[in-house]
Amino acid sequence: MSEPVLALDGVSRSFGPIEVLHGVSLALRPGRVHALIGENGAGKSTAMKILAGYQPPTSGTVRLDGAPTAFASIGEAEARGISMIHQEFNLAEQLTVEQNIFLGRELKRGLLLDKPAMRARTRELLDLLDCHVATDRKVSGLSNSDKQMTEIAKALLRETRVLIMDEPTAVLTSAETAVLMRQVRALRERGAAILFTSHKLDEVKGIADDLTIMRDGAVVWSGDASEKDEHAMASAMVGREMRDLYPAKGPAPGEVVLEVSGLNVPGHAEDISFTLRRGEILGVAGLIGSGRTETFEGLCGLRAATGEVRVKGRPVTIRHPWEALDLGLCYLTEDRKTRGLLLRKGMRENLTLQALDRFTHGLIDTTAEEAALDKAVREFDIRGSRAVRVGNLSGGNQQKLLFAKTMLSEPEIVVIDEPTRGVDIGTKQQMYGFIRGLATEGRAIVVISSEMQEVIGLADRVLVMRRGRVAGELAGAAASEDAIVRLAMGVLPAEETVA
Amino acid sequence: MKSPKIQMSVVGPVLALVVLLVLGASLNPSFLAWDNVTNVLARSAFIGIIAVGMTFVITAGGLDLSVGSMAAFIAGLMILVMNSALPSLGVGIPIVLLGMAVALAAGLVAGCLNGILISRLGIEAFIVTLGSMGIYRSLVTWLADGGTLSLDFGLRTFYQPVYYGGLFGVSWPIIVFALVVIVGEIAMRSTAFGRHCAAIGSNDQVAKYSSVKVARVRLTTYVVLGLLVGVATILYVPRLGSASPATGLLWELEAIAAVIIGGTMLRGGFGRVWGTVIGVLILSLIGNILNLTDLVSPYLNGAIQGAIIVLAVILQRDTRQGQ
Amino acid sequence: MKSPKIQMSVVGPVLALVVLLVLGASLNPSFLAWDNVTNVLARSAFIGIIAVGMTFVITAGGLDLSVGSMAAFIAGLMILVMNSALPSLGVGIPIVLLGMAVALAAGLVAGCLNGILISRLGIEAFIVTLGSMGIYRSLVTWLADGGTLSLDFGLRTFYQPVYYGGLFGVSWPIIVFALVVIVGEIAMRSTAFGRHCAAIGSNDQVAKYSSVKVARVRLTTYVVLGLLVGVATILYVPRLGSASPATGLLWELEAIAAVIIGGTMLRGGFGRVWGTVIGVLILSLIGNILNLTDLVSPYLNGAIQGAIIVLAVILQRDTRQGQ
Amino acid sequence: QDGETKVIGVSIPAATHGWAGGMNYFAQATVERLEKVYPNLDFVLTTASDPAKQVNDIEDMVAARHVNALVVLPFESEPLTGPVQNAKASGAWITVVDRGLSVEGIEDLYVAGDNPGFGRESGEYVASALPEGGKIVVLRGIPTTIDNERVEGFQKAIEGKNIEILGMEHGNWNRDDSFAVMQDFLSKYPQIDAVWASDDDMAVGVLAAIEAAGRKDIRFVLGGAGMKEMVKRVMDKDTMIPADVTYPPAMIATAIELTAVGLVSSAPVSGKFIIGSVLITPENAEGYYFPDSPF
Ligand SMILES: Nc1ncnc2c1ncn2[C@@H]1O[C@H](COP(=O)(O)OP(=O)(O)OP(=O)(O)O)[C@@H](O)[C@H]1O
Ligand SMILES: Nc1ncnc2c1ncn2[C@@H]1O[C@H](COP(=O)(O)OP(=O)(O)OP(=O)(O)O)[C@@H](O)[C@H]1O
Ligand SMILES: O[C@@H]1[C@@H](O)[C@H](O)OC[C@H]1O
Ligand SMILES: [Mg+2]
Ligand SMILES: [Mg+2]
Repeated sequence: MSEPVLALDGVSRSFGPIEVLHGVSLALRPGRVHALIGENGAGKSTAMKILAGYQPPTSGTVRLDGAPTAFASIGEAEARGISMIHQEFNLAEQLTVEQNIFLGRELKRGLLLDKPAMRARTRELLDLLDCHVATDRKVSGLSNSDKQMTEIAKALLRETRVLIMDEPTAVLTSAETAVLMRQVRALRERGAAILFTSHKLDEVKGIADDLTIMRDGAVVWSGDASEKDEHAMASAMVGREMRDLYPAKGPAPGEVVLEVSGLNVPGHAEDISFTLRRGEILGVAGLIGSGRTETFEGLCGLRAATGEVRVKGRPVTIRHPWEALDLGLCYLTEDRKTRGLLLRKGMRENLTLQALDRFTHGLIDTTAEEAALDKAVREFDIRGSRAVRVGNLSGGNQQKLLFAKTMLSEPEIVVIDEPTRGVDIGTKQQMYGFIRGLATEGRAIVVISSEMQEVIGLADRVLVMRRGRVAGELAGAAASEDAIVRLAMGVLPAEETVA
Repeated sequence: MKSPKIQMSVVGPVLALVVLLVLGASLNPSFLAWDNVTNVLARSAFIGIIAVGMTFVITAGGLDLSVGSMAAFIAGLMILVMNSALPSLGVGIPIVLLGMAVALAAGLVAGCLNGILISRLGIEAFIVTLGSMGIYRSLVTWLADGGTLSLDFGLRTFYQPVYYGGLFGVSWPIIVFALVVIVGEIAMRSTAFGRHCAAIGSNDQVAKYSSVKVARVRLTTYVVLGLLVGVATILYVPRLGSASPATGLLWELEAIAAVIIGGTMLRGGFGRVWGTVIGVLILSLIGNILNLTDLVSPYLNGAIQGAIIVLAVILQRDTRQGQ
Repeated sequence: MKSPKIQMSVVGPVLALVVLLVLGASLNPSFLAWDNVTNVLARSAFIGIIAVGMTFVITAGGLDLSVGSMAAFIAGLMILVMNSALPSLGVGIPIVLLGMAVALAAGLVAGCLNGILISRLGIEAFIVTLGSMGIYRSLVTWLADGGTLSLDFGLRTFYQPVYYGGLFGVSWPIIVFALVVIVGEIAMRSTAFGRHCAAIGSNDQVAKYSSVKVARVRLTTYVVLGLLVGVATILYVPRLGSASPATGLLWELEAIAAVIIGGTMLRGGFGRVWGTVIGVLILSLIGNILNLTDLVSPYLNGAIQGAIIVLAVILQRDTRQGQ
Repeated sequence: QDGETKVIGVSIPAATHGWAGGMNYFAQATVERLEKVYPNLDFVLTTASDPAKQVNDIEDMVAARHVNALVVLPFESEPLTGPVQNAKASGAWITVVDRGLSVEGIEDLYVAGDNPGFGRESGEYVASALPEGGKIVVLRGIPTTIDNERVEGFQKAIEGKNIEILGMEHGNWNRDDSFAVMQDFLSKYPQIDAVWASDDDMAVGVLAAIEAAGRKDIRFVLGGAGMKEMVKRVMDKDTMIPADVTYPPAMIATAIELTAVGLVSSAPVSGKFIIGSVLITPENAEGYYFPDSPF
């Protein structure tokens, strides 16, 4: 086998008194894709950041081409051909796509920028990724997947010998994932070493040559990827046998609690109508950009919308999120970093933000808050020190905290947008069980998800959206992957399924 | 590694205050005398009360440059109203209460105006309050016809105990300041309002998605600040019984500086009221110490003041970067 | 839905400017006369040159409150140096060049000091520059012994053409201002420096991770601003021939207001130099128009100025919210 | 020529403290009155908060208002000299008030206050009121040439009179600032015989601080400028305010009026009018008490 280009050799890393990596060794070889998997908080992102020179190890050695190396700056690692795509977006929101891609390595002609050249190169890179976003769009207005493609393009721009990708596919559709994988293969052909992590084990199976599995900050298995199938990967990661990811479907749903008809969200969705019953889980599927998020944000008073909404038969007007909450209606955002959590605050403040009145009797009862946090940590297996700011929790643990936060306000009707983004498979199972439990308790639930399996496995009924409209509704066994895709893409099957 | 850093942000301002106290005491024995201590505390009260309100505004990601001229305007208005009610009400408690009501009402309205432009129309706080700063300063000049508005002499004598009098030898401004601080500290730490301010200042999108009434909370911070400017004015007017275009000049900068010296973050998201109190005291003490000693040319007072402000913040630097 | 919003942010300030121009022309026929136009442009040049530098500082997420007193201090220093070099150098071009060199060097050093404290030690820009504002104001008071520092009369006569003279009837301040604006606009739009400023103001972590030299860029913005304060002072001294504690008073607020009226975002991440120019012109025109009419009591000028500033920003409101 | 309207520009500092407020009041009142008296006179009144703004004002008056005469109370002498010279070159009549220009011979008419004289009067009074000598504290105004001239005049006048100046701080012609300064002086010095507040606004702050501290050692406070409340107290033989020194803000009215007269008639009004500073005592106070003035 070829010599490693970049390797960790017995690397440990501590944050304050807490050690999160314990003697991790990992070797990346040219022309191979190395997958790193593990539970949320296992230390994958930390290991990757150390490899890419974003953080120094507390002890142990980073070797580049066999020689111990300490990168003085990210620029130095980059100059030596190492690029990283972060789990959390690493883009300047106010700059355009092109400006972000070339940030820090602008092309110049003399003193001035060579804008045409940069524009052309940006276009080239995006085309390579099948991404059609305009190069002069501000990043703040992009969809999550376009942001991810921008990130990827930014990494591809650098002539890389080593490409490190932290959950690049979490926000991508399967089609986009396929495009990315094509690029990864091309890079592998050219002899680059690639490190990659994902909680979607089928992707890992599909592309990895080498595999490392981490648990609790240590490597538990490392070897040739062909030696483990998906099931074995899951078991090794979680440390227990994994089966029955999705809970059994519930009993027949009760009476209608939410009726929406003719909902318009200007610019995003038109004429949306559906009903939701007590004890029911309604899945909402569709391609990215089909307006699912905006529809339900409109419904919950988070953006301007018109239309008729009845809650438990009573017509209501919802213009603000708190009006929705007063009606027992709550929306969990897909965007945990900029809309979900206060990254500079601790877990407790985040957990109770939405349900603060439950903890307030004149003054805030911090003891009760702590108790609620204990419960949430237990229930959702949130790992990480309580002393750290939420921004320093691992991505998956942030997602779990966001989930716990929304549930704390005990909504009767809850819209969950991409609930398991970046969550490890073990925790996913727990979350699905919890969601089903809520339904059984008599709550009504909407699950928006881009993971087809999730929608099918969890929902009693599936609403499919296409270009801002309801394309159709599928119930029970009719909700097959094939049927959903047809509706989402606008390819109608022989017999019409009209809502 | 973590805990000593966290300490510094807490210890920093306190340390700066202690250094100043030691310095003051060693330079002049009268520094720690009861009279001097009460003088300084009472003088700090106006800026202090305003700075407590400013702490909430800044914590919620806002700013208010208009407080100084707002105070001048409210003082002018109060004096005008009291003087013109004098013939009908005569000297007595009712007219003082009227004056106080006018001050509070005017503060409320002024705070509302700033707050509505900022929170409902979404205009940059810096611009709104820079504008209203000019407007109030102009209005008081106009009310005073360029000169000084003075409270009727008899009325002033009657009203004066509100600044100079007190309970158990502690004067009213100090008592009111202490109350405002206590209520403010509790509100910041232990009420939903305080939490919501920090959440909005930290990330207003997240606050919105968490069903926090963002616009209303933001508006409330400005209204509370306006009211506190009213309270400060109620205590200010009996001191000299007058208002002029020079009243409250630069109070806004002093209040903001106090808030930041105290450890509140200018970009919002984190605030502490007790820190603000320390900031206010540091600022007043610098002036007091300079007056009590003849170390330097009085021309250089401003330079020393400036240097100490920067030093006081350097003392808590580590945290800043850590946060 | 998208494009009209984007337009408003561009059209807004221009519209406000046009309204003011029409108003001025209709109120007084001399308003558009060459003399008045050059007067207004020339006197806008000081704040304008400084505001261009401020645009970069603010775009990169910073702030500088010290520019007004820095200008006063540099002016004082320049006068002192020139007066004391007079016996040896005599009146002539060398002494003027010496003065200019002193101004630029002092601006550079002052900008460096602010910049190092902010970018290397990580102290809040508001506090650092509030501190240095006090320091420079004090220093000039001290240099001038409380009074005025005046350039030797003969020297001043020789130096005066730098303000009053020019090329083809266009005076030097206007020419220099125009050059600074053009270079600034190009630097903001078409150099890596401009992009890096916006990136840092937008998210300094991201910039750091993209191997942008964050601290250096930030420092550079303050140094550039300091240099531009030096340039402004070089043009200012021949106009008034003196420096005093009242020199440059409130320039900082005016410069910041101009930047924001022009559409640059106070919290950083986006800046435009041409907008700043419009902001500067709007502010100068308000004063000019008020002088050309007898519409209001001079006491109320400040109120009108305040109201127009807010209105000018309301005009571009839509965008703000959209952004 | 006769029927033609003539324009008089009046440029003064803004009303940032009591004395300046009074001056603003007199300027406005005079302008209003004269506009009625002389229908063919037009007035432009501007107020400036700093010297640069005042230069702008004067430029605008020349370029766009084409003033025939300019009455200016310079914010500071030096910076205003050039611009006023330019106004003169445009053919306008120039009247300078209070603070002179730094070049001789620009103005056609000079209505001047006497700052060294103000300081001297004050110093002589303090010396005479403390014949055995004594300890005093001094509050200064905003750091300016005026303030320097006054303080120098004062110091010269008390030379050799066994009067010790314990401390001098800037009260900036501001009531609040001088209140704080005086409180601190009182903490610092257990024995003070008298205070030279040098301005009536500052005297108000000083008196409040003394009263609040209940100190009996201070025998009197000497202000300055002739604020009506202070003149009244002199008149009423208040022992704390036994005297005052004039520096009438109404000098601006005199200047405007003389300029107007000069412009509409052929009366010779050029030259120099010094409005000397006079000591107000209970004996002559009546003559300086104008209850209707705002100052
Ligand atoms: N800057 C930091 N300060 C304190 N703790 C940190 C910091 N960064 C990471 N951690 C902690 O290190 C642990 C490992 O986090 P890491 O992000 O590497 O996990 P991960 O394997 O990438 O998980 P996920 O699958 O959820 O992304 C977590 O407990 C996290 O809270
Ligand atoms: N103008 C915008 N500004 C900011 N974010 C936007 C804008 N337009 C779309 N987005 C975000 O882009 C994402 C995709 O938008 P959209 O709602 O159209 O897709 P979707 O059907 O919800 O699919 P998905 O949720 O899978 O991305 C959402 O996160 C949405 O909030
Ligand atoms: O403004 C000054 C005033 O306050 C002082 O009392 O007298 C002289 C004036 O110029
Ligand atoms: Mg991770
Ligand atoms: Mg979505």
